[in-house]
Amino acid sequence: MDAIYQLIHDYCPTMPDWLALALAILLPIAIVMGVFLTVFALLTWVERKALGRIQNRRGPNRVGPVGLFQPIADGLKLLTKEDIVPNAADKVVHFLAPVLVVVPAFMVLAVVPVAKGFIAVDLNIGVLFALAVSTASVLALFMAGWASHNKFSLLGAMRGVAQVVSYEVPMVLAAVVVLMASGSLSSVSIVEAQRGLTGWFVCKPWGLVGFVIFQLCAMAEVARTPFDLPEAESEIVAGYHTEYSGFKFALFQMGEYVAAITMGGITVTMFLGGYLGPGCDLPKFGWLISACWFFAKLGIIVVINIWARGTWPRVRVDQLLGFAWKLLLPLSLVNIVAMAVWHFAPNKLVGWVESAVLLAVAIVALVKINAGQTFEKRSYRFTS
Amino acid sequence: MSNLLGKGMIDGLVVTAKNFVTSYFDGNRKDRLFTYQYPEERMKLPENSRTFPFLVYDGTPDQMRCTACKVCETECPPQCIYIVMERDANGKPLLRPRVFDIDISVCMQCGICAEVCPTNAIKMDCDFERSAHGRFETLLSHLPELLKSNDYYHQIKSAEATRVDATRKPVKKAAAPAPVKPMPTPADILTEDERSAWQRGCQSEIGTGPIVWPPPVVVKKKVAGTNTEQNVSAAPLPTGTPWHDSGIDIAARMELAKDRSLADKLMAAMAQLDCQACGYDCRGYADALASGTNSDFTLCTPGEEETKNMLEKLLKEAGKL
Amino acid sequence: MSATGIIQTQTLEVSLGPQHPSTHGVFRMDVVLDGEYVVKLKPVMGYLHRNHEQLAEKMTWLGSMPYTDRLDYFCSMTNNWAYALAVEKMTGLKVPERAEYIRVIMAELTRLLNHSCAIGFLLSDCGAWFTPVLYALREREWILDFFETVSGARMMCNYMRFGGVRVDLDDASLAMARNIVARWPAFLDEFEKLMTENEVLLARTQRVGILSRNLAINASVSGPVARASGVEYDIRKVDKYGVYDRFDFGVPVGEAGDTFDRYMIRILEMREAVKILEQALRDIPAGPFIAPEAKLRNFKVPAGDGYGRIEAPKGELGFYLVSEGGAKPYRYHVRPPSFINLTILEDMCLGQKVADTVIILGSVDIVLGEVDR
Amino acid sequence: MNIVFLTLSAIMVLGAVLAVTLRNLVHCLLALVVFFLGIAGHFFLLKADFLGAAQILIYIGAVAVLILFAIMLTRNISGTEGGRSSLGGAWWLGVGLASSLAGMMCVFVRRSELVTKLPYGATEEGVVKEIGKLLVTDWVVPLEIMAVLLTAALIGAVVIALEEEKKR
Repeated sequence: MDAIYQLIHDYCPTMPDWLALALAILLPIAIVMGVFLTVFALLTWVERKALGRIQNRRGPNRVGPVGLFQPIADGLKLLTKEDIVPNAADKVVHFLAPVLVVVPAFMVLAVVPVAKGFIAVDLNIGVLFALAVSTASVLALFMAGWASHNKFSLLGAMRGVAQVVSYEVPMVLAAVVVLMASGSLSSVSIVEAQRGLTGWFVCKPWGLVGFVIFQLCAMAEVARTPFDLPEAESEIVAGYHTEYSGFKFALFQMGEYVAAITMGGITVTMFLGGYLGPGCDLPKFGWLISACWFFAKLGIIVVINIWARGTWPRVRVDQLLGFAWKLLLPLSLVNIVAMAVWHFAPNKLVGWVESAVLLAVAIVALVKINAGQTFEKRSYRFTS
Repeated sequence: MSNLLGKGMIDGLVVTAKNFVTSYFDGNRKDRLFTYQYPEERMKLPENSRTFPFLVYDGTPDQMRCTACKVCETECPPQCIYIVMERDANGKPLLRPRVFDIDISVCMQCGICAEVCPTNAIKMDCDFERSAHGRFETLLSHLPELLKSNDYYHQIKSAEATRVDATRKPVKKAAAPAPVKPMPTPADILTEDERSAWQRGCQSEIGTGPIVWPPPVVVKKKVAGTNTEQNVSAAPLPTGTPWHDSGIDIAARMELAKDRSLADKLMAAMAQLDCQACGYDCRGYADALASGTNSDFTLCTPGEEETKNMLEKLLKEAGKL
Repeated sequence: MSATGIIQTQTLEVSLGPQHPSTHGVFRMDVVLDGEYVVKLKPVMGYLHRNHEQLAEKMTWLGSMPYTDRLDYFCSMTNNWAYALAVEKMTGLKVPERAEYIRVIMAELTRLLNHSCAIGFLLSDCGAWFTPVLYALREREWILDFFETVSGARMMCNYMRFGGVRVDLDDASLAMARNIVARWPAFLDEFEKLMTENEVLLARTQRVGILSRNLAINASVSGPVARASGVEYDIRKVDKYGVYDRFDFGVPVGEAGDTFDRYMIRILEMREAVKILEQALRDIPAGPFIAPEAKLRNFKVPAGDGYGRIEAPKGELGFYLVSEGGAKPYRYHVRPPSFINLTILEDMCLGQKVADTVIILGSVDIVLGEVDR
Repeated sequence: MNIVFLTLSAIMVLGAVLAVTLRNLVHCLLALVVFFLGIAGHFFLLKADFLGAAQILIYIGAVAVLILFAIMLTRNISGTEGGRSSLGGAWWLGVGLASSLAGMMCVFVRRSELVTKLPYGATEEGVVKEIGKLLVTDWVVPLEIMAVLLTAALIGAVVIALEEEKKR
């Protein structure tokens, strides 16, 4: 903010001070919004294209070259569609819900450092802010489901609420490790703490486990397959947004995808070294290269999401909650201990081995306890 | 079970990744990307593929193969075919349809009409682009649209058409005389409701009795001594041909014709479809058999075994065999 | 809070269908839920009733043949066969050997087609986002192309005739069939690798929707659903209709009778069907493809009744026909496997989650055209 | 700054009033959430970012959801059953009590020295660190008591759920 203010001041000294200040505040927000809205549009295209290819289809290929303008066509179509509000719906809440879905998703963007020295707002509690704000989507989800006055919507909303609340816990605990390692809640300091060849937190045993937990929780939080129960189309039609059409539906989609992107951004920031990468410190184009690094890493997360969606079936609601409470929660607690062991170890090697062994034992034990009687091998006889 | 938890899920990822990548390097397109991008690329339809029926003509549309025998109309499962034979001013059948309508919104493309046609006149087309804006008129095909040349038939189904050409007997058909006056179409004589019912294929909704087709010409005649008028049929329908209906079996037909001449009896034994499979119309075949100019009693294809047996019996009784 | 300290919750009645993505057509389940648990389930059928049986009684014997295509619209070939078999029993028409082989080839290809799509849709119901279905459809395309080449239509084949089949298989089509059979095991391997050992799938399907052997027998359930519950009943083995006694094949039988078994039995049945197809395509004799005495026009069936049944992909498909000797059947009744198999849906779903009802329904493999007729 | 403060306060008061006057329980809850958000806004305004975020995380993410589940267990959510108004006959008593409480708060806050200095000498950046240190030193006993309480609640919930399971 200050740098931009300085920049404006240098190039345009005649500009009144209040305008320069306002510009300095609004410009980064506008840029971040613009960039991420483009990324959102691109993501819908990439997702449909990639899912198509995974499923031996071509995906969108009619609008523009290789279907690149499909998101625009979709947006226009949804804009012009009739907006239907059920008679029995709670009109005000029904209207507010899609708006409230989008707001937290975009608010999280504020604390994601997209490039070196580029962040909308560098809050000193950045990560906590992101986690806190993303929980607020629960309410929007519930409002949508409840206000629609539809049983499928209500079921979807209750599932969604239970799911987000459950996965919030291991998610925060997985984030704690990172906070312990970096000693700060500010997203920029977390990124800066990951400098070095193997500095990324994901390259450490506790970081890897934390990353996996965090990624799984993020997928659950934004309801991506295999945790897409709130909108499980084969069970409860479209879940909480069953009764939405037109642009309200588009807002739900947008909120969901932007949330997926921002969650990916937070994951990248916390575990994959954010914008760090070779060349990110170059004086001239460092910011560009670092932005490329950030988006490349974000791309990997997004691809994992799409890939999983194209491959795995959905878990059931009790399995989903059991997974969070019985496996992820204890594991993330052990992970904190492992981080402590690492921190107080006499030297790096000992810390590595100790925390790795601790985590391995914990994982094996937890899996044994939980999955012991779940799967069985079947054999079939043939009569002739 | 897999020894390592999660192996199954990883395996799945490998499969989808393989599909993703190979879909871009797909030599034989049908191995991976199996959809056709329809308006631009079209599947080569196999020769047997069938959509809606059409009528074949040789040379000019006048020389249509159809003899209006109504076999297809009888056999059509959803009853979407409607045929009226053309007759001259004296009511003599001209062995060609005046009205031949197929309601393709009812047609289920089963191809049974083409299978049962004794004259190879009706065949199945390959044209599937038949969507239209209206539900009724636009989807009702009349004779002019249905008629397609034998060349077209060769073009879409060459092997089958060649096979048909080889087995077809040349049919002697009188050149079509100029029609005396235009035959009313159903649109002219049915009420609005009945017309829509007919177009929907709901024959049962039309009136109560069977449709008499062509409709008798009715004139108003003054009854002597009164002021009232009476409806009198001007030209009664040609009698003497017991109406063939799959509801009337051969025994009943013979009963109807028992006091008539040999030729009439012979004709009653036939399927009376004027299909020309024998080379005559039914009346002509009956006359030929009765006069002895033709002694082959096996020519009536639509009548099948029972007609053959009955013809043989009648001819034997009359001492013609 | 009640006096016992246990929270008393209201039940929620949800109507799954008739417009619902996973009821496989216009089918409705009235589900009473306690939380996410099913405490009551009532299947409601009849939305797709098309008066099939009455229509057939107003139509010539041959005229009903294309309508049987529309019963189970995935398996028109086997529907044709069951109807033709019933009529042939009543008329005593002898089917030439080549026609019998062609019928076996068509029926087993239909089995491949039906089972691959059935498990594909089952996995889609599990939430696998259509990937398995599209793989199944990709392979189904080959079979449909083959059907179109032979019979002229992809799904509504209308191929069998009383006393044989409508069109002969030429060498080119036989080669096509061999090609399909040759590539099918590879497809099954890929499919199994994609899903069979997936832990999520195992957790979702194992011990879910158990159908006990006794109930399966008492409810006269047939087909893969019954065999998954351990009922050794396959009409291909029991009746040995057609030329099935000449082929060497096994009938897979499960133990647990849960959704996973129904999934696996279908995969194993496909592998067996490939074996049958290989033998049939190897041994197919030359000769007429339809009995010479068979006729199309004015087809009449001597007075009497007859029941023809075959092992359709979904179970026992039977046609009970009564003739008065005329050109139309006097009584025409279908025993559709989907309909009978659907009757035990509530027993399988009670105590399961609402998400399970969907996959249990998927594992029964119904086609509403056949259920409602 | 004053405008922001006044707007936030107005929204909060509105939310609070709606939360007690609306008939529909879910609407009440949503009004309450608006109120919570207002508090979080005030915290941010006071540069107590950590408290603001914690307010959102705990009160909106957890407490509101808890209330929500409780509401879902009640019958008359829409408030249409039963004729009585949500404002009882003695509403003026409530207003009186609330305003006197507010007045007392104003007086005590004005007199308190908390307003004029940051506690424990924390700097703006180090608030989080300072809170953390305090929680595990001076305030460790209350923290532990709370932890035990929450654990007990958790175990209680599990026990109730298990009974339910057994009944099934």
